Amino acid sequence: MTVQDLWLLSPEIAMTGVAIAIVFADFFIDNKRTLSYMAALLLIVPLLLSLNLWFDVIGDTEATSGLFGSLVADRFALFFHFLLLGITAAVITASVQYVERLKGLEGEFLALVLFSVTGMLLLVSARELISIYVALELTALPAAALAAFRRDGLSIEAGLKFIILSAVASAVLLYGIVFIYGYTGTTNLEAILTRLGDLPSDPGTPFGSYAVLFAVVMIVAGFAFKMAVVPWQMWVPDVYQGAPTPVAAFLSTASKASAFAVVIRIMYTAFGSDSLSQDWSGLFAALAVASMLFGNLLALGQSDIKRLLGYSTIAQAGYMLIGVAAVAANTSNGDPLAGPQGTMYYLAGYAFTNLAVFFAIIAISNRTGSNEISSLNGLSKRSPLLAMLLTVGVISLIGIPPTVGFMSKAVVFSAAVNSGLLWLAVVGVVNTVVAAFYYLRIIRAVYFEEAEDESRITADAPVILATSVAVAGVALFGAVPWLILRLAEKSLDLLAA
Amino acid sequence: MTLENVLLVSGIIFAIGLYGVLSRRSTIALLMSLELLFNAVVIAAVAFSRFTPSAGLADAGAVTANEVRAALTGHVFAVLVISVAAAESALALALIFALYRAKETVEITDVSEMKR
Amino acid sequence: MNEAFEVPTVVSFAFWVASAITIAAAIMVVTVRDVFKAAVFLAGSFIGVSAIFFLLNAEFVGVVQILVYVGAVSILIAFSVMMISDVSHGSQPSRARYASVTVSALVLAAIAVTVYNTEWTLNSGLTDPDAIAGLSGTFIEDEIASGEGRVRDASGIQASDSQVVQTGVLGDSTGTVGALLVREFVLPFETVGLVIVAALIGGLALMRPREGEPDPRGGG
Amino acid sequence: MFSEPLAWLIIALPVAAFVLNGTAVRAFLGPQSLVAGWITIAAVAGSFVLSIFALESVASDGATIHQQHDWIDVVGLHLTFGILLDQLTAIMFVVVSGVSLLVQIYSQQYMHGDRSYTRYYSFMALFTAAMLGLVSSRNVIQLFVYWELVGISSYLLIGFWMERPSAAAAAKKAFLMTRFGDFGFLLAILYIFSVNPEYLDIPALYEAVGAGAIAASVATWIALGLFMGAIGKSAQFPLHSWLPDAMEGPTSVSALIHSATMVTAGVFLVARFFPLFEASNVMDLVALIGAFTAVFAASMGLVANDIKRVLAYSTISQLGYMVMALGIGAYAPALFHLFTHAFFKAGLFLGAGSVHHASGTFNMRFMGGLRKDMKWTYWTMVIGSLSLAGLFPLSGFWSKDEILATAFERESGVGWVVLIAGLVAAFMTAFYMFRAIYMTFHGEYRGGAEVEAEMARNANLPEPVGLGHTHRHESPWMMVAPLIVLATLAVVAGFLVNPLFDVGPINKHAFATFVTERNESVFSVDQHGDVPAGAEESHLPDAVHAGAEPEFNIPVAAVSSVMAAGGILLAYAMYITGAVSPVAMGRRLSAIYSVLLGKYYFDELYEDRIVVRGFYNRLARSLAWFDTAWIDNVNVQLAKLTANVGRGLANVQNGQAQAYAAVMAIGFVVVLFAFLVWGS
Repeated sequence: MTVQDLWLLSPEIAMTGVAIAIVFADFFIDNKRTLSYMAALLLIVPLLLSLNLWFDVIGDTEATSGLFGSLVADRFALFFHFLLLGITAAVITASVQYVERLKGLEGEFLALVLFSVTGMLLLVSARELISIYVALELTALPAAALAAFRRDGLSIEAGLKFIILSAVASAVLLYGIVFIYGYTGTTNLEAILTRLGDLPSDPGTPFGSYAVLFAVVMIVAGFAFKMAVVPWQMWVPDVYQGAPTPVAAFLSTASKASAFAVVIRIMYTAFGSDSLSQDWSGLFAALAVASMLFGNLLALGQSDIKRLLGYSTIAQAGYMLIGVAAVAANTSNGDPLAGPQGTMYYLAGYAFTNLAVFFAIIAISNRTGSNEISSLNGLSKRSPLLAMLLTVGVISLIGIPPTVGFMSKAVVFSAAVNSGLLWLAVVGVVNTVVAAFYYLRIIRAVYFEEAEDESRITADAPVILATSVAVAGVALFGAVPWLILRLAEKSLDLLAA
Repeated sequence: MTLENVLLVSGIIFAIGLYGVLSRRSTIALLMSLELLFNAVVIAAVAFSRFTPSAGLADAGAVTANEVRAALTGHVFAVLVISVAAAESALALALIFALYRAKETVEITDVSEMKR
Repeated sequence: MNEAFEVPTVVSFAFWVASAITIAAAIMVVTVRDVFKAAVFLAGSFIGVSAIFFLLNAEFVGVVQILVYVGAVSILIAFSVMMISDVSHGSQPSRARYASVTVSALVLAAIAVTVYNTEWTLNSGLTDPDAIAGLSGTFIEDEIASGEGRVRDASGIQASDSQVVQTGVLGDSTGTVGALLVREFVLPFETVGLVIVAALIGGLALMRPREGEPDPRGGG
Repeated sequence: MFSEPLAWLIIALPVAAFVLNGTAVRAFLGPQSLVAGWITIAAVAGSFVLSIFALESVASDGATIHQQHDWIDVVGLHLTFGILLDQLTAIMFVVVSGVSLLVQIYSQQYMHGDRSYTRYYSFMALFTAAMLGLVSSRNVIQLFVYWELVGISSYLLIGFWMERPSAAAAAKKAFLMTRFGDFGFLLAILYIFSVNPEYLDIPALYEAVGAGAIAASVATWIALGLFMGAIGKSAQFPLHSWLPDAMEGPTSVSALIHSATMVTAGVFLVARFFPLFEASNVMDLVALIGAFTAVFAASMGLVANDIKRVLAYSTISQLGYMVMALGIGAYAPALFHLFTHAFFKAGLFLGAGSVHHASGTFNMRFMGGLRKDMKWTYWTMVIGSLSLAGLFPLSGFWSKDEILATAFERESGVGWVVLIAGLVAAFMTAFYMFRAIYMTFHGEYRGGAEVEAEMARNANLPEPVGLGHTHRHESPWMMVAPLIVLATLAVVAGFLVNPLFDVGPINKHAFATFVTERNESVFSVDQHGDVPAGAEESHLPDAVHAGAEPEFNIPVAAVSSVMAAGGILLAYAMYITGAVSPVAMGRRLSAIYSVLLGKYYFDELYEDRIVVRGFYNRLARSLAWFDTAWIDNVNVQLAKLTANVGRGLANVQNGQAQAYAAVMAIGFVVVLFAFLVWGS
């Protein structure tokens, strides 16, 4: 390990430091609100270190890798560093009130969130399959504990379901990794690409060989669990419903983003050759269709808003997968990275959107104590501000312009059209029409239903702040999409090189 | 003992573990089945280490230290997987205890309040 | 297959015995009604697996397997079974057996199809006696153990390193694995430490009683 | 030349009013601040003045296409936006901002005292801004953005009185049904994108169509998708049923929706892509859908008792007129009808609101005799109705006649269908409008909201929501003044099209000459916005050129006038004198008479006597039944089907973790074997 390695690893190291610092600060700080603010503010350190690396990387023609190739601090990783740290800061800010009510477990809650984020940072930076697996576990185990954190029946059920199913997914993923290792003799993503090029490939078999086919499907299945993609999405609605709302918000944005990041990295690095990408493009297209249909159809009948958002996140994962499926191999004139670029923009936009919705719900359920859609009835009178913020978020989820939800769909669909997947874009459009039905129920409850309890809802200032920031992002990045798209474009130019 | 046979043994243990995960009612027994899944993975990793070192080994007459390292990656993999699985089972046990305290049951079938 | 690389008959026989024991124990783990007995069979199965590791020249992994699984995990599970009193005698029989068998059989079929249809790059073409010794025997001679660190490039494979030399320091595969753990795989190795810490914090937080539980259905 | 910042300002002013009202006014001055109204009025007035300048500039200098700006410019995706200010845009600018301005002034009084006054005005400003943006968009995606904004703001306005469940249901229905149409629009955009992303720029698309670069089959598919969007927004069959329900919003909102914004967006869309439609094979379909809608909706207007519903069916029917006109290539007449219709329909709606203000109800069964108390409202509504019925020399006559004359000249099958549909619809329109006038303003006063509420109580029905105060008097001048302006416009606007002779500065066919100029100027502009030296030849078919405008066709005009007059007379005979043909109406005569004397008899009249026997009602009722039982039902059933499929799927989600694990494992195996079976 050299100084250079430490430097490349500095955001993750700092993140670990923050987590441990919070564990210890918990002993000394009695005002737990301060502790939350401290955790949110300390995120500046890894953020600054990531920024520093970003400016270091700009101008380099080759990815900056370290630790014997197991780590890479390229712009792709750093893009997700920014996103993940931003999400974390927002989630911690929004859950200040929730943390205060934990009574004795405040430090643990924050530390677990921070450990999970450390895992995500490692996940998006790792370029070696064993590291990726371990980092994945570092994100999953704290998440399972967090899901059970309310410690009532529903919450424990959520945690238990999450950890059991996550373990199954891990085992599947591991089997895939082992087969790749066995077939190519390495776990380094770039080396896998080289090896696969050297090894003989059977044109009649998908992916050129049974072992690679098996491994790719298993690896995709393992990550699809985290991405909430059909048919590995089963845990999502239950865990979202049972877990504390801040945790559900965290899972639906950060966990999903990091899983997409690592899938894009693995697919474009290890299996990025033209012949292979043809094959997995079809796989992702099929999974995208299944996810959109399943998520949208099941969301229609939900009455619990968190459960509804759980199904919604499955459908949204389907839209994002359209971008992953839109690989250049299918086209003659398309840009090789338009698809992942669209997915990155979508992920960022979705993070803003979904956080806005979840935060608004946190603010409301802090007061009403219910997660039924009917608890939103008459919200426009009880709190016009929250009603407005929630509405903007939902409008973005539906995909109505000029929000980021519309623009990101437009970008992803256009990438699909460019890579010859017009049919996939059409399926996506059909689904946006179906989705309007159930999202509209939220707006309807907010504006058009009578409230049983007419008393005003006054939300805690931090929640309002976090929600407003998220809503501002929804509006800003919808109106000025190139801000993120340019960033994503820059991030990607090293990935496919 | 050929590579295929060892992998088959690994596959059989994987399938047995999966059967346990799908059918056992007791969460503790379910946890044991999960450990079988991980063990199957570890067997496969070690088997690959033993039988299929890197592709480079096959065509080059001489073997280099790096290639030996590549071959032993499977062992490293095995050790790390075992450690992570142990941590995972510890947390899962904690959850099972919490479940027992909250609901006086450890049957996975009783943990199905949330559905549809 | 290279003569020198062939697995001795004794080892092969031992492998089949160990596999049979492991599989039998594993089947007992997932079928026996008494969870405590299942825990005992699990330990047996772990021991069988570690035997397989030894037979595959993976001494280090075998030792870790015994330490972690047999020594820690099985005991932990056994204790849990004893602490949750009604588990050992009141365990319900397995359910949906036929469906589960079908699904498991399908997965096994998928694995088998893959395994037998893949042309694995076996080291049958290997001629270098040192390499064969390093991979199949107990000892390898390697510069890694001498502590001369070499920097590898991003791909990590085609590095500028020399051949295995006879004059190196003597070491078995354990040494090499150890060196790998703190060099090439230091990142996952350290991360595992974090995983354990996180699991510990999570487990403690879930187990610890807390004063005045928050409103159990408090939205939040 | 009208500069680009000014064009943006037209849109930006109402947006600023929206933001200002939504934030500062609401926060500091409260939800009932009168300031909100003045802010919106001032902003829309500013837009209107600028729109006049824009029109003047286009009239003198021709169309301007402003520079396109990069919106998204990354690898793989290049989107632009910009202002396309041609004759079509200029006219729409003036109509939208002008009608909106009058509606805003009217609302100052009409919405007075509403507890969400500020919210009303901020949404109205947004609605206006979205429509103004829509008509000036240069890029298809940009157009779609505004298109959806129009949809969402209309959703919020239709459901404005949220305490009524029916308002919420109506808003949802409007949103979802138009969204169904948007689905076609989106598909069309995707298809354009897949053909060539450059064509998303509308001038580039015109150029490509002109150069024949787009094959007829491609144009057909794109046009079909666009037309589907238009069907949804403009409430054409079979996506029309949201519009009558949309009456649940405040009447002033209805006035805006039905005249200048929202529903005209669909007609505008077809007009905007008219060259593409011309190049496609869907024109006949457009004509037939329009013709069918015109008759179908008019027939349902015959039996409606709610004055706003009568007007709503009338709107659908008139939109059908415009669509069928576009379908037979009558570009200028269709636009002219849109133009005139905006004035008299807005006037009629505002008049209905004024009546409501006095009587507290929209149900014509409880009105009557209001003529004496509300002279201004009465006369303006009569003028609007005459214009809508298409009587000489009001503006409705000229625009309707242009369409019918064009259809006559076509001498094709579709032309005849359109002509007959147009005549039938004209007859029905005249009848139901004057039925409405007579029921509302003539005869005895039948009690208004109080009686309605009492009857509802007696019948154990929920009480209708009224304004509460029902003193019969003329509305305040702020409400009457817009009525007068609109009535005046309904009279004089017709002279712009005047096919007979030059009137002062206004030439014969002035309107048609103006709108068809667009072709030369727009087509001759390359994609970068620079106007090249030599103007290209127009690519629109000859029929839409000014020179080929249909000459005034006296037989057609005479027949249509007779139809209209016949409708009025029939209504007069039925509702005033009761002296309809004794042979045909026989026993019903005395029935009507007694019914009109005993005002509470109306229920029976409708449910029993006339409905059972009346020949026109039988048709109308069955069509109305078809509408609710089939068209609406199909939508409901579709929604149910989706929900049921979802519920079926949900059985997998049974809460059992092990079932979930099984699904995961099976999913993996299925994917793997799917690969093995279907190969790569």
